[in-house]
Amino acid sequence: MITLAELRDAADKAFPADALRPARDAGWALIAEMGWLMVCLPEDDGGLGLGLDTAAVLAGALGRVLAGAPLVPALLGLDAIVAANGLADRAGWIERICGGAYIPLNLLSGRVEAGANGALTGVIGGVFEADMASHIVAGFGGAYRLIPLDAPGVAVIERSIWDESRRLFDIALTDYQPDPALLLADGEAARPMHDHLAPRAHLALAADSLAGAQAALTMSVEYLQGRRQFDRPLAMFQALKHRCADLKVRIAAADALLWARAADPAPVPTGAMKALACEVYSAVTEEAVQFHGGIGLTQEHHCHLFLKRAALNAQLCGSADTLNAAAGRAALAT
Amino acid sequence: MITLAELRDAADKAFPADALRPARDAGWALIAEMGWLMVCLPEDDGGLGLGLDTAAVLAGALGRVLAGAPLVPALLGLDAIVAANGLADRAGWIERICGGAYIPLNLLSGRVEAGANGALTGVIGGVFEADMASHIVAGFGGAYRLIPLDAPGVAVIERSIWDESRRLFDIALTDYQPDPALLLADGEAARPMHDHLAPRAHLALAADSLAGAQAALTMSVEYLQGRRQFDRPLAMFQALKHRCADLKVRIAAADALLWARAADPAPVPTGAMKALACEVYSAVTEEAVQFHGGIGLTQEHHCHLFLKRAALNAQLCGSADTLNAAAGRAALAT
Amino acid sequence: MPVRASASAPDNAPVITGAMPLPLGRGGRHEAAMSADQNLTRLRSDLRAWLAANAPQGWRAAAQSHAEFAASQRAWFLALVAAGYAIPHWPAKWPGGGRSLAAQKVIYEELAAADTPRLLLSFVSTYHAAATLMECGGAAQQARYLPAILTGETWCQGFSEPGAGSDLASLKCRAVREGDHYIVTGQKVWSTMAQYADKCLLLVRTSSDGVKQAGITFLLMDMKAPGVTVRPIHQIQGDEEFCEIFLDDVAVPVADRIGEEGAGWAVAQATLASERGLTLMELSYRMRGAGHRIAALIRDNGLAGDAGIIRDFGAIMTRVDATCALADRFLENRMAGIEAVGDASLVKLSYSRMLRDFSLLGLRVGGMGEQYRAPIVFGDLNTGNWMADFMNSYAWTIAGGSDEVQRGIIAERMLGMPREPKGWAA
Amino acid sequence: MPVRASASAPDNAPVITGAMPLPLGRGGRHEAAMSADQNLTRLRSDLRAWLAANAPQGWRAAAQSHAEFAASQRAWFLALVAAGYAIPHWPAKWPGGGRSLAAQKVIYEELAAADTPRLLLSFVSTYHAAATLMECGGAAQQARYLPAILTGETWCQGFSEPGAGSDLASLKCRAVREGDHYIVTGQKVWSTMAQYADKCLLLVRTSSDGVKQAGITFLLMDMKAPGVTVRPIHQIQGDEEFCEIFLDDVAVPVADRIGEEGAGWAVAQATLASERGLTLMELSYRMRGAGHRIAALIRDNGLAGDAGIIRDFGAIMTRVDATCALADRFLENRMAGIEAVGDASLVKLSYSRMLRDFSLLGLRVGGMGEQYRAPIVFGDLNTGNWMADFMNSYAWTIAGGSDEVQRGIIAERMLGMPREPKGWAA
Repeated sequence: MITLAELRDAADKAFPADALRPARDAGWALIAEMGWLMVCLPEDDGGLGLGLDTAAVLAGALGRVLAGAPLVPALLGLDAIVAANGLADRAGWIERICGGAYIPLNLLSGRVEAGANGALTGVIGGVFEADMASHIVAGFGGAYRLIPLDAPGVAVIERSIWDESRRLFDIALTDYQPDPALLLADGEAARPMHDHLAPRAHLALAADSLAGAQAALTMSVEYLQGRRQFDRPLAMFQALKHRCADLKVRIAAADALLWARAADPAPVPTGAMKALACEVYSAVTEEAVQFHGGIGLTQEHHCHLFLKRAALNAQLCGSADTLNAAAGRAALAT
Repeated sequence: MITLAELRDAADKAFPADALRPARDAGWALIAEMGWLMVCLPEDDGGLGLGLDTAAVLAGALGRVLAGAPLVPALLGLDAIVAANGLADRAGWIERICGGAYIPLNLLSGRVEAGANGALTGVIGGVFEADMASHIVAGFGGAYRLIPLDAPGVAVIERSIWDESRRLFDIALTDYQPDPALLLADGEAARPMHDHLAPRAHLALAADSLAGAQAALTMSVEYLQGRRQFDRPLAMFQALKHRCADLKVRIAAADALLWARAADPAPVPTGAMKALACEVYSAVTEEAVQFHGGIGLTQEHHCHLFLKRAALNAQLCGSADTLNAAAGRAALAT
Repeated sequence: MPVRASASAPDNAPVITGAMPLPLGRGGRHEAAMSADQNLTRLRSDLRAWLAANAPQGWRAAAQSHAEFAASQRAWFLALVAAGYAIPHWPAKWPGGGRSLAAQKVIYEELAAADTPRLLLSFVSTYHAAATLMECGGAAQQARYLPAILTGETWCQGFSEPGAGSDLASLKCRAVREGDHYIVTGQKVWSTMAQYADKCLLLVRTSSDGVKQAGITFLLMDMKAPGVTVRPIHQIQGDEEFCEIFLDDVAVPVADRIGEEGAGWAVAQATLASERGLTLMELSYRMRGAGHRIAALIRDNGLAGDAGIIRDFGAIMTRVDATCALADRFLENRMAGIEAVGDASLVKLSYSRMLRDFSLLGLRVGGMGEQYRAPIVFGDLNTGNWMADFMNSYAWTIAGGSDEVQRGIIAERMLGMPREPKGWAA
Repeated sequence: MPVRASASAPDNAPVITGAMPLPLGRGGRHEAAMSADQNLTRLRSDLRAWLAANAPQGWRAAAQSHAEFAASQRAWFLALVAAGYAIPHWPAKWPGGGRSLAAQKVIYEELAAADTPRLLLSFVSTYHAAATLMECGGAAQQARYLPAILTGETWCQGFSEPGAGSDLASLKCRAVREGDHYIVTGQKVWSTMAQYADKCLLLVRTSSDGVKQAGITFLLMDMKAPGVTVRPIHQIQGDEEFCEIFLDDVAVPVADRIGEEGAGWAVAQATLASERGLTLMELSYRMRGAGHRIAALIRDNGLAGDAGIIRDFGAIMTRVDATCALADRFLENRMAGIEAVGDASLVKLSYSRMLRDFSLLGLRVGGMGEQYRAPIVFGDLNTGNWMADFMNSYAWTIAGGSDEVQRGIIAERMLGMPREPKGWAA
């Protein structure tokens, strides 16, 4: 087996901090080769059965370098299939995924209606890198199902997004006849499936966000150290130092919460934790562009890529407004 | 007549900036002597008929020095009487007030119920310096009425408040039989009365707040100039300079809005303007205590008095949450 | 000074003494002022009528390609020139010139209220180039260049350099005199709309002796001259409002020098002082005018019943009102000649933070919808493409004296706090 | 390093290589760790049982006069001494001592969870005085002073001075040796609970030569000695947690000097390092425990349906959770010996800002109700008297190294940004 620290070292070597935006397909191949999809897979299913903190370590390693390789959606898709005990050929699906087949979960909601004949029409949003997927795990309308992307009535449509580090797709269904054998959960089983996936999604997105935030802060401090104005390094200006320090505090607190939840996600909902992580990511990147001055305004510098990824992360699997309200209601009820 | 600039000069001389917390009764006598209650009174009623900006100038002069003399409640009480055209002996009331009789408006809502015989029981909050009042103008339950404080069933109860610069009272009614002759407005007339008084109240409170905010910032900058640490004046630390500058910007913008509304309050509701002014006052005083360090924590320094007045102002005539929501609904409707 | 009550004051009225120096309470306005007011009212109604017939429609949709944007900017500028509204700040001998600052304010208020395109492409020409030529240029230079502005000759500014940032005077672009030409080599950056410019206001270093300001010379450069290369800067939201200018042995005639050699820094101050506060007023008004975009998004996204969103919307729009009021007050103080040191920084900083927060509210209300990349509107700030608007707001928090520079000015020159020490031993 | 799949991995599973150095994934715990865990579990259950029977009730209502507050603090401390929970950080030879940091953490967690009074009055005694005596004191000093702490002898700290602020080493309080006494004259300030103290840890200046740290000497002073005057500082919320101490020719025996003359600065560092991060963890937990006060206020004031309030409450409680997690992590890193420079500042700053924001939310939700002055609870931080709590939060943003000082430490020592220049030419 492997410790968390070893995994972190391995991830750092596979996706070194100074090589931003590693090529998606090579990154995905590396992920598959390293066996990262199997890290959290239960031992009974052929995996290592490690905790959610390992998934967070890997998500962070990819977030830090703005990777396009879609490990997070893939792990969530796998989680859904693992949790679908009644799925026909469940072991086969797991085997194929661990072998590198990409079957992501959608990270935005769908607007799909069922026709009289049970055929589905509508749009499922938030599918990352769908061009490399054979199927998706689609959660919408109180059910989770596998959908083959080459089935009749299924169209894969790329959506242009501001985030330049990833590619996002809609899956459009037109009178798509769902295969009952590919149903993962519906009715009463859909809620436990959601509650199983939600903390995993929130932890992974928070890890992506906080690793990105730390990278953006490090990049900013380095820039301020190197850039001189009025005959001194910008990093010598106390107002900038204090703003960097405040950002560091916010990252540290959100990061501590992330790892506390990753070690033990059970006691409370994780949504507001993810919202906090994304709020910190946005705050850090907003300041990072300002710290970089003119060059931060241009596409010649990488700074804006963090800003854009932060903005998208904030919308995935629940916005801050939604998630904080849920946390507030929960806190009020206790 | 008198210009705004002259009035400001006169107010500055009457309540000089370096004499904080002038004695209430002497201040009130000075206000009456200077004729400040007549400044906004219509010429037909024997006043100068000047605009609301003059009332704001006077309110600011008192706010700046944390005065206890209750000009603002008095002006609002007078405004209500002036607008009550049907009031018996209206001219007599105006005459007595301009002669120094203190008849304040309540600046917090009342919880009063009417019995079967029309007698009133309950509490009217937010009456400043009621110990020097003969009557109050009480707005509650869809009506405005004059209430003599020595009438049967009327009790004047001082409430201990954090703000040490003013004294606040409840008026408790117990089977109080209101005098129909002292009714200023009810039914359909109460709404116009409210809409007449609200901008006047909001402008005056905003003026009190922003003058206090500027005074607290000035006091802070002077402290930072004089206090040395690590072999230099605190005012030389850039982080503190930038925070002072940000506060100055916030004061300047809120102040510009105040005077724009004071010159022409008609076009939009003024509540959110008051909320902004109080938000700025609170922000400045919160920082002011921090800038003062240890001494700011003690009652030996005046800094905290601004903090406390700011906190109370924020609750008078509508909280920020209430007033901003109203502004948002109004902006949404346009 | 106590105020005097009217004669009808009762006997028990307060003791009243003192003088009554002015006839009326509200500012003591004179006949002349009344007449000026009437002129402004007429200007406003004339302009409104003209705009009703002539304001461009659908320009935002058109301004989604650079070529169409530039074309529409040129056409709108020439229309305003013809109607006499393009150069109200020029002297009276020019068509539509000679207007008071109050009249200029009316014009920009109405242009904003009618939601016309901002005059972005011609801005450097009618303000910076014109002021430089009028205040510091020779007669021949004025005759050559000023009329051409009104027929569409476009200027850009070559002041900033990479590595200099807010420390403008440390510029390095080098000019060497050879006969009746200067040979210029170096690089400029953050030059607004330089890709469309015909001419350039250029600061160069002709000497490295003495303080860094002393060796700077001011040239008028032809952007079509050999050795000039313009490269638009790809901004993070996809616009290309700014350019880099590369200068490789560009020959500029000595006749196109403004002022003496080495006196360019003073000329540049005149250039930069030419805009007198109208821009931030206009932009603040335009922001307020764009409030309906957030309102519509709140309704469209089903958030009209969300107490938190509604409250934040109300607070933001109130702060926008305050930003407008501050810009108004600034202009009024300028008109009254009572502007204080640092006032301009208050307005700039207030606006730039507001622009950021305004776009952030749009981004929040828009939710995921704002993360899909939509076409941007070139040269506009409150377009309703909130992610683009948010990123574009950095142009105001960084350029033209960053927020940090403005804070320093306010703290030091307005609040009287000590200046940043010059001789730091690190 | 790729990870190895289990033997049941299918043939088309990814290529797997590499070592497997540790037996188990989640940290490779040993038998000893398992045993320590069991001890902690037993400590926790024992303490819970004891607290269920012995935790003081109604102490907040009692702690509204100073005398009752001091009496209840003394009684509670002595009860904890007797039960063996008061000095877990002392060596094992003391009753209840010799506990690991993990065990100390358990104790403070449970004391917080049971909502017992904070150990404010005895804090300087059991941490600062004890550490100073144990690490730097002589045998006679230890014998005289350490046992007395457990019977209730109370210490205060005489470090800070007016005018020094965060620049502690610039202290001026002067001690002159006369025979076998030091004669001390000067003033101390911000001395917590000095009005109840029997003894004082005193920093004095015995020399003005050399760097300012070099002339400092550390004395143990009797607060009942002639010439000692204590004046409580009236805090803005009405508490008197801090005092001024005036020293007028106070004679302190040379036998009560800790360390050599002039070596006091190093002793003071040992004093200040004695608290190892438990306080901020305990306080963070107590803040989280007080969340129900805001929840109750939301319900009582009819705001449970207000989307904005509910959302802000959720966000604040999440940040409180994060503050707790950061304090936890800090302690865990200390236990693991991997604390980094600046970590303590992160925890302090995170907590102090959170305390401010937490009380501000209470103030907002409470509305006008919070503006009426209500009795304060001495020595408590999240009392539900939100205006008092808000003002009390400044004790954390200003004292113990202000927020500004912490930011400097984080920027310089953690982020590696340049230090504030020493030789400023203004």
